[in-house]
Amino acid sequence: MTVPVEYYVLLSLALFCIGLFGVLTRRNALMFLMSVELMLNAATINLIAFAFYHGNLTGQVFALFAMALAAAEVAVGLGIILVLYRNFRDVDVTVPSTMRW
Amino acid sequence: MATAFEFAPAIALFPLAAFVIALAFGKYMPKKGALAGIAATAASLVFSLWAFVTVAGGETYHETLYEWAVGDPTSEAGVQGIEFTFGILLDPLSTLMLVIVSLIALLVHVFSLGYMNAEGETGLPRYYAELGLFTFSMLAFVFADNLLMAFMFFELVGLCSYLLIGFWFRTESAPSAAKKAFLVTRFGDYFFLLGVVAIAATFGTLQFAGPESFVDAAADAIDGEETLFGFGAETWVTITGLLVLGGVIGKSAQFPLHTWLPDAMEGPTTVSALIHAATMVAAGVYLVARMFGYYALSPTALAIIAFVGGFTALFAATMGVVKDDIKQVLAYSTISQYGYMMLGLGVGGYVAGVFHLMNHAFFKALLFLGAGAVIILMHHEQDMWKMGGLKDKAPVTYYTFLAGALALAGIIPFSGFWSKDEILYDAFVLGLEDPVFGVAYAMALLAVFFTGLYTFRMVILTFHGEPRSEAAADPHPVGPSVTFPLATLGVLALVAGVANLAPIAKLTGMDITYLEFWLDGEYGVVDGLTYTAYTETIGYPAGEIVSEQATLLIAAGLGLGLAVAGALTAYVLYSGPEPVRHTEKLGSVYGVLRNNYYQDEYQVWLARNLTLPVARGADRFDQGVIDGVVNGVSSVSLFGGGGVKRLQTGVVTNYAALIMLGFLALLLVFGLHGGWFL
Amino acid sequence: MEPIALPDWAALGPALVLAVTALLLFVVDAVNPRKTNRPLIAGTATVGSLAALAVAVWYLLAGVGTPTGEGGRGEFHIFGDPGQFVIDEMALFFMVVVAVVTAMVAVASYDYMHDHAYFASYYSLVLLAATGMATMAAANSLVTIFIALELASLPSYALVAILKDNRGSVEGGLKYFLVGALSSAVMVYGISLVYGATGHLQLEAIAEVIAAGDAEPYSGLLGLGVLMLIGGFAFKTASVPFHFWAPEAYEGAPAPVAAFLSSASKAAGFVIAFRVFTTALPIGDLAPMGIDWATVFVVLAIVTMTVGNFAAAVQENVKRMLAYSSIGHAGYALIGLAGFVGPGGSELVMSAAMMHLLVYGFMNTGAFLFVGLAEYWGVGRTFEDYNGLATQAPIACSALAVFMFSLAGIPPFGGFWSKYFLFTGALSVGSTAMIAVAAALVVNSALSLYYYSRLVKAVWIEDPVPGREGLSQPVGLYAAIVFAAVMTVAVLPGFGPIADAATSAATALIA
Amino acid sequence: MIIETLIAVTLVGALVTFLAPNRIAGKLAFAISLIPAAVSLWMFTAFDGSGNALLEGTLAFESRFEWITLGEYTISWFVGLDGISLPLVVLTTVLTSLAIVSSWTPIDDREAQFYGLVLFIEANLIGVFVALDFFLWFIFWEAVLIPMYLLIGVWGGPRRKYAAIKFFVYTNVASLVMFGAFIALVVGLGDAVTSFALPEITEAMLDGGPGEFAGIAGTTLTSVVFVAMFVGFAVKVPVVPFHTWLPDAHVEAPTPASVLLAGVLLKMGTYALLRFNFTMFPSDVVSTFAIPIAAIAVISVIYGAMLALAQTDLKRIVAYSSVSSMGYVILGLIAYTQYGVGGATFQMVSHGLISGLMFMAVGVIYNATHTRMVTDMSGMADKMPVAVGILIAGAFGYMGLPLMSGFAAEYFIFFGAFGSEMLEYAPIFTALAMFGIVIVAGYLLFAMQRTLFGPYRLETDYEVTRAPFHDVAPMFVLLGLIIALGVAPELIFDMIRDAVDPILGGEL
Repeated sequence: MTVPVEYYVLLSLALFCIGLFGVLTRRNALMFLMSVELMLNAATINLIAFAFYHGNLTGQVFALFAMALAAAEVAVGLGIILVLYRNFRDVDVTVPSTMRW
Repeated sequence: MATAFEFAPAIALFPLAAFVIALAFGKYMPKKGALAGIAATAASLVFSLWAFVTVAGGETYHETLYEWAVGDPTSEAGVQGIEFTFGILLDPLSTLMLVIVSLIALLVHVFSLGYMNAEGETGLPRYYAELGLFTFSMLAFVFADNLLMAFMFFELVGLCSYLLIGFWFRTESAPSAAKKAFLVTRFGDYFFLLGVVAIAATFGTLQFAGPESFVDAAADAIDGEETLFGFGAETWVTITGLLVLGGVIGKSAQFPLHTWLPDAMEGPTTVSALIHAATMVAAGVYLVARMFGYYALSPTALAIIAFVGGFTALFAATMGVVKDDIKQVLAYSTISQYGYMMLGLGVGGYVAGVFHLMNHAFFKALLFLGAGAVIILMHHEQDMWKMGGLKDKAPVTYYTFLAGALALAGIIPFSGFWSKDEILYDAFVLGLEDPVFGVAYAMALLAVFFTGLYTFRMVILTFHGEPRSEAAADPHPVGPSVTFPLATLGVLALVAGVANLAPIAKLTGMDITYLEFWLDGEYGVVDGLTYTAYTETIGYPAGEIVSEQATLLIAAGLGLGLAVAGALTAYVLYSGPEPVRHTEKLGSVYGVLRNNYYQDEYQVWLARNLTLPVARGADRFDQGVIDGVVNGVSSVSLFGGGGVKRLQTGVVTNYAALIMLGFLALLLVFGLHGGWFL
Repeated sequence: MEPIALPDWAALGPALVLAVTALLLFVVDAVNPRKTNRPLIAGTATVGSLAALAVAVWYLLAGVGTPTGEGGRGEFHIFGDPGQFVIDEMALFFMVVVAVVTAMVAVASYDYMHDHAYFASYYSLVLLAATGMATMAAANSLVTIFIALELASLPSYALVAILKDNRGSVEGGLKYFLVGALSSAVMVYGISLVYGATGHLQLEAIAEVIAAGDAEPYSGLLGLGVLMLIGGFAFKTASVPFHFWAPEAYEGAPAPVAAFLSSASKAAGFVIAFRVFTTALPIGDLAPMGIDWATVFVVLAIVTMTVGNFAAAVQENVKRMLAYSSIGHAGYALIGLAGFVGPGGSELVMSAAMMHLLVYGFMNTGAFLFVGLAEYWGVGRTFEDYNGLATQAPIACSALAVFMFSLAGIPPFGGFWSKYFLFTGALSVGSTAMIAVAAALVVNSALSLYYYSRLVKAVWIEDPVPGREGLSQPVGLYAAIVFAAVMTVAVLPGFGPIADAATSAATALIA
Repeated sequence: MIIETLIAVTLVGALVTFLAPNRIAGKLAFAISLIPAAVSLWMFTAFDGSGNALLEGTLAFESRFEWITLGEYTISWFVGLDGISLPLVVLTTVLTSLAIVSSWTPIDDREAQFYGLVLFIEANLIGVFVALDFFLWFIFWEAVLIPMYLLIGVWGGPRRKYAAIKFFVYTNVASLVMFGAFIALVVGLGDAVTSFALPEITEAMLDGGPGEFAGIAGTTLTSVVFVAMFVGFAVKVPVVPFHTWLPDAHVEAPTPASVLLAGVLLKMGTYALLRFNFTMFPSDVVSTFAIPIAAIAVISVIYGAMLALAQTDLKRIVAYSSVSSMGYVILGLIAYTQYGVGGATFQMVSHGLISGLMFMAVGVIYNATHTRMVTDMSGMADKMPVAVGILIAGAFGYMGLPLMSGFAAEYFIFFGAFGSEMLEYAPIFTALAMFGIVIVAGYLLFAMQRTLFGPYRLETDYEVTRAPFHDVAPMFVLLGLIIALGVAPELIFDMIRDAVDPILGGEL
């Protein structure tokens, strides 16, 4: 049985929106990061589904790359969150707002 | 053999050289530059006389010497190809005037030795330099062969009078008077320049004489019934003529631009002599005579000239009656006398006008230098009520002054009588035909009485009676440099009338109207610039009573009688050791006269209470509105910037939200527009 | 003389040189981790970036990218033909920009980062980011583009936050990172949608599918994808609405890093935008489908320059002012893409944008480096703190005046050409929309004059702050600043080659 | 290559002076500035051009080579002189030399930078007048802003910062507007032009004009561009209502900057108007706007003079009178006659000399008294007779005294305007504008009376002494030039006319 590609797209779109919702509402830096990862994964779902749909592997390869890059991004992100905590004693992303306007 | 005409430019250039020398080296020279000036004006006089004699020998000179600005006729149609040049026109009128001007200038220079040098003035090099420049400008103005050159030197004359009137710049009043002189005449010159521009733009030439002259061009235009600048040719000639007349009215101190002249007495008296007799003020009337052919084309313009002249003559004479300062009296007399000249020219009496111009130059220079001598005598006191009894202590001064006064008042046989009589006669015969001129004549005639009155009031208060101050009792002596010019001019004031004894000629039939012959081209002549030619152009009718001789006698009798009446009135009122002022008899009229009919007041009001507030208002408008808009734009921009930067709240969650909002906005706009959601 | 025949992959030389240098720096640091040989490290980085520059220039001169028909060597494709990477004139042009900026930053950082504990790491990160940017210039597929972009971004996040004890640095890094992560998520999603609509990630292949009309049924999908791609580029170039990170990241970051990001990173963002939109998404095919991305760029250009300049005009902090001005300049450069709104002249306006990015590489880097110098001196951060610096440091302040006037587009400095060419190009397109852009340029340019000259006023006109100590002259910073200034001036007379290169790059790309 | 040498020498001189020790900078700058002055005077004598530079005239000292290729267009280094530009170049070089001397006294801080900037501005001013390629010209045009901004900003008076930024931004906005309009025009001309060389663009303009641009018809485009460029230049000139930057700039600027600002910078605007609006556009386009432009001219003259009348700061008076004088130039240009346009060009030179002289004289008095307020001073003639004498001469020059250049210029303009065929109601406009000569006399005489004459009563805690020789010497030179041009306007009017004639011919 083949699931039509539209469903995958809807799924990914939903995932993307969930991630986005998290980005907009979560104040914890880690949660923010995880929400972004959700959005990335939404894209990955798309890529794989479309690769399947188009019958070429480019999308799947790119999905692998995307995952790897997401991991790297998390690594850098965690580092930054670490120094954030060191400086602000908090991981709330709304706290560092000394620079504005 | 060199002719006089080849040296014509030198007539003007000598004083210019004197100007440069006095300015640069005057400090180091004996007499502080006076000698340079005297030498230069003497040389000018010699060359002027030479030119005069040459003209008398039947030659004239009209040559373009220098191209000031040349239009390119090949590329420009019509008048834009005009050339503006400097040239010299030596005809009977200009050579006569050259002689007068250089003579008076020479005498003023000589007199200055006694008046300025002897008094230990500072700034003498400046004084002599400015005198030199003044003489230069006037001489160049006189022999100018075109209107633009005339205008240019006319303006320079104005500059020099500004400088000389303001010679004592450390006082408050002299600079103010100088400013007023320049400003008021400048106002007139504005019209003059407009007239020059208009004439040049209309006819493509500014020459006074010759076939290329604007006078001929205007005559052709009138004959051809052309339309110029939307007007009929004659109307346009009238308009342009009147524009030029604006300059004349300013310079010759005619109503309503006469207000500067009395104030100009703030300058040294020698300067006043020069200004009144031969340069600044004379320039205006001379200009009318110079381009008389043009005015002759426009009866309207002539009528206006005559009327302004007649009115000014009376108007100024009445004011002269109540003045206490000897120079003030003379100043108003100048205004009045130039009114006569204007009247004379306005009624077509070209010879009469020029004749009076000449005579006036002599006797007014005499009177001013005499007044200068009096001021020396009086240790620089100018109030006539503090004088008196100088007759015996300074006989030369007294008799020469008296000669001048008699000439001014127009008492036979002094020169003033002959010329004034001729003017009045010309006005009279015309007035019989035309009521406008009749009114002008009536005013001028009435002025004769006042002239006699103020002249002899001045003489009596100054020289007769008892000394009314210590200075008058013990006058400062005067030297030969003072008396020599006085004597020279005194003789001239007496005999200059011989030049044109028109009444006698008419009564006896003798050919002794030399000046008329002179100006009518009996000797040297430039085509079209003759009395006869002018008279033909004007074509005024001449009325008469019974016969020409009778008319002549009536006119002369009226004039002389009124002058004598005026003189006698003065004698009655003011003679005696302790004269009284008689001011209360005039009642409120005294106030009006004393305040010069409030002419100054309204002009000052125009400047101070009208122009200045308008200027301040404009300034406020400029600062507030125009600049306000400029500054407002910058303030609004910065305010906008202040708003924009508030978007940057510093909270990263807000950023995410704003990014998404912006993205959604783009998506909605372009998605809907591009139909992606269908 | 025929140069030695190189393998095809060598066409990516500049990027490879940068990558090798980055690795070399790791090695140098690893040899003796206890002791940091600062001159060696900084020297290696500088030499490496200069070598990359030399290679790029050499390739350009040797005719790489110039069509073979015109005596050049043509474009080089790597990993297929058309490949995942393409080395054409535009790629080399932007590699030059990246390499030059990297070199200046490397020199300047020697002084600025002098006391920093992770000196070698810093340089490695800079060169890694530079590698990413250089790769971006050559990337010819959405995959490589995304990878290169992340390769440039990830070190950048770290670089911004590298002053670990500095709250500003960390805060800037955090914001940069979070917005960046969000943006890359959006971009990847966009890529996935484009892939879904066309079935390809390689740019030429995408273009073929679109040209064949096979993407017609998915126009909504494609449109959303394109818009999301725009989002990704907008982040990299600091364009509205993805610009929010920029003021804080630039303000908080060490000044050389800010210089690096605002010049090189921005240029790299533009190069992928140029390539993607001209190669993969030709406006001629997309506009009929309702995907009128040129108009999007018209709007973005106007809004970006306006937001950047208006906000910059009211800043008190110099670095922040420069940050906003950087946003404003992104708006200017966006005109290069807005020019595709037609009817003609898009080559001209795009080449003008490229020129602007090159000149901007000098003048903006120089300006940020001057801020770095001021931070090195410790004179403070606001305009008032800069008052009267010219009396103590005339040379550096002269250079600053050059940068400011050049940024404002006043001759005789290089910024003049590019800004007015952008203006010229915008008008030469000949559409009403571009007249609006030009009008916005006028307004913004005037405003920018105000705040740029304000900085000149502070250093040159105002009286010096009393009690300021004598100012040292750090060699590295000075060298970089003076070099930037000299280049800013020198490109005015020598603009011919730059204009030629940019023009032919743009022409080749659009053709 | 002589023009290149001229500019290069000045630029290098600027750099050298900038780096020289402060102590010798003034003398050094003067020595350097003599080179361009001498070269330009030599060019004046060796001038062999004819016709108008934009209208197929023969250029003197022409030099042209390609510089940058921008799409279909080439940008060249293209310089040359014709009868309009040469007098302005000479004016620039001479005035700069004199301005440098006149700054020896007042400038006592950061001299090297000051004189370096002055020389830098000179190089760019020369460039503005010699450039015949639009971009090249525009570079010089804009580059003038920087040194002037700094001259006002660093060495100016109390409100110098406000004045400097206002000058900078205001005139730059105008340039941007003008630039945009011009580019639109060039684009509209389409294939007819392939370079930014002004002669080529002019030819294309007169040979059919632009086609459609961005949906705007060619004729409309021409009109819009004409107006936009006029406005752009009007700010620089400046004419009312775009003049408000000028008084501020003048009042705050140090004397030499004022000299250059009034003497040369304002002429850039009128020069550009002449070159662009009145040469490049066919006469029927110009005539469409004749009445509004003439009205602006008259308003500038009268309104500017009225503003001057309300001022009490000597510099402000001269500044506003510059607005007034520039109104005459506009009037002369719109007259579109030989004397009108030629007179306008003559007025550029003449006003450059006279306003330069006036600012120097005011500066000398300010150096001695440290005040410029009319209300504060009295009887200055007593203390500084020579300087005051020259000030008086300059003031009369300003009033248009015959035998000084101002009269020649104004007379040419009035004559040219009165008989203008292009301008309806020309006599009325002329008469209105001419009234300016009365008002100018009014405010200058008032100011002179108050400040120079009367008893001396300025209270200072030091002795006010005569100005040193090097303060008055430049003024003498200027006065000499003013009188020379007044007595013999043909010195330059000849070549001006030669260059102006082709404009009025209309056809090539």
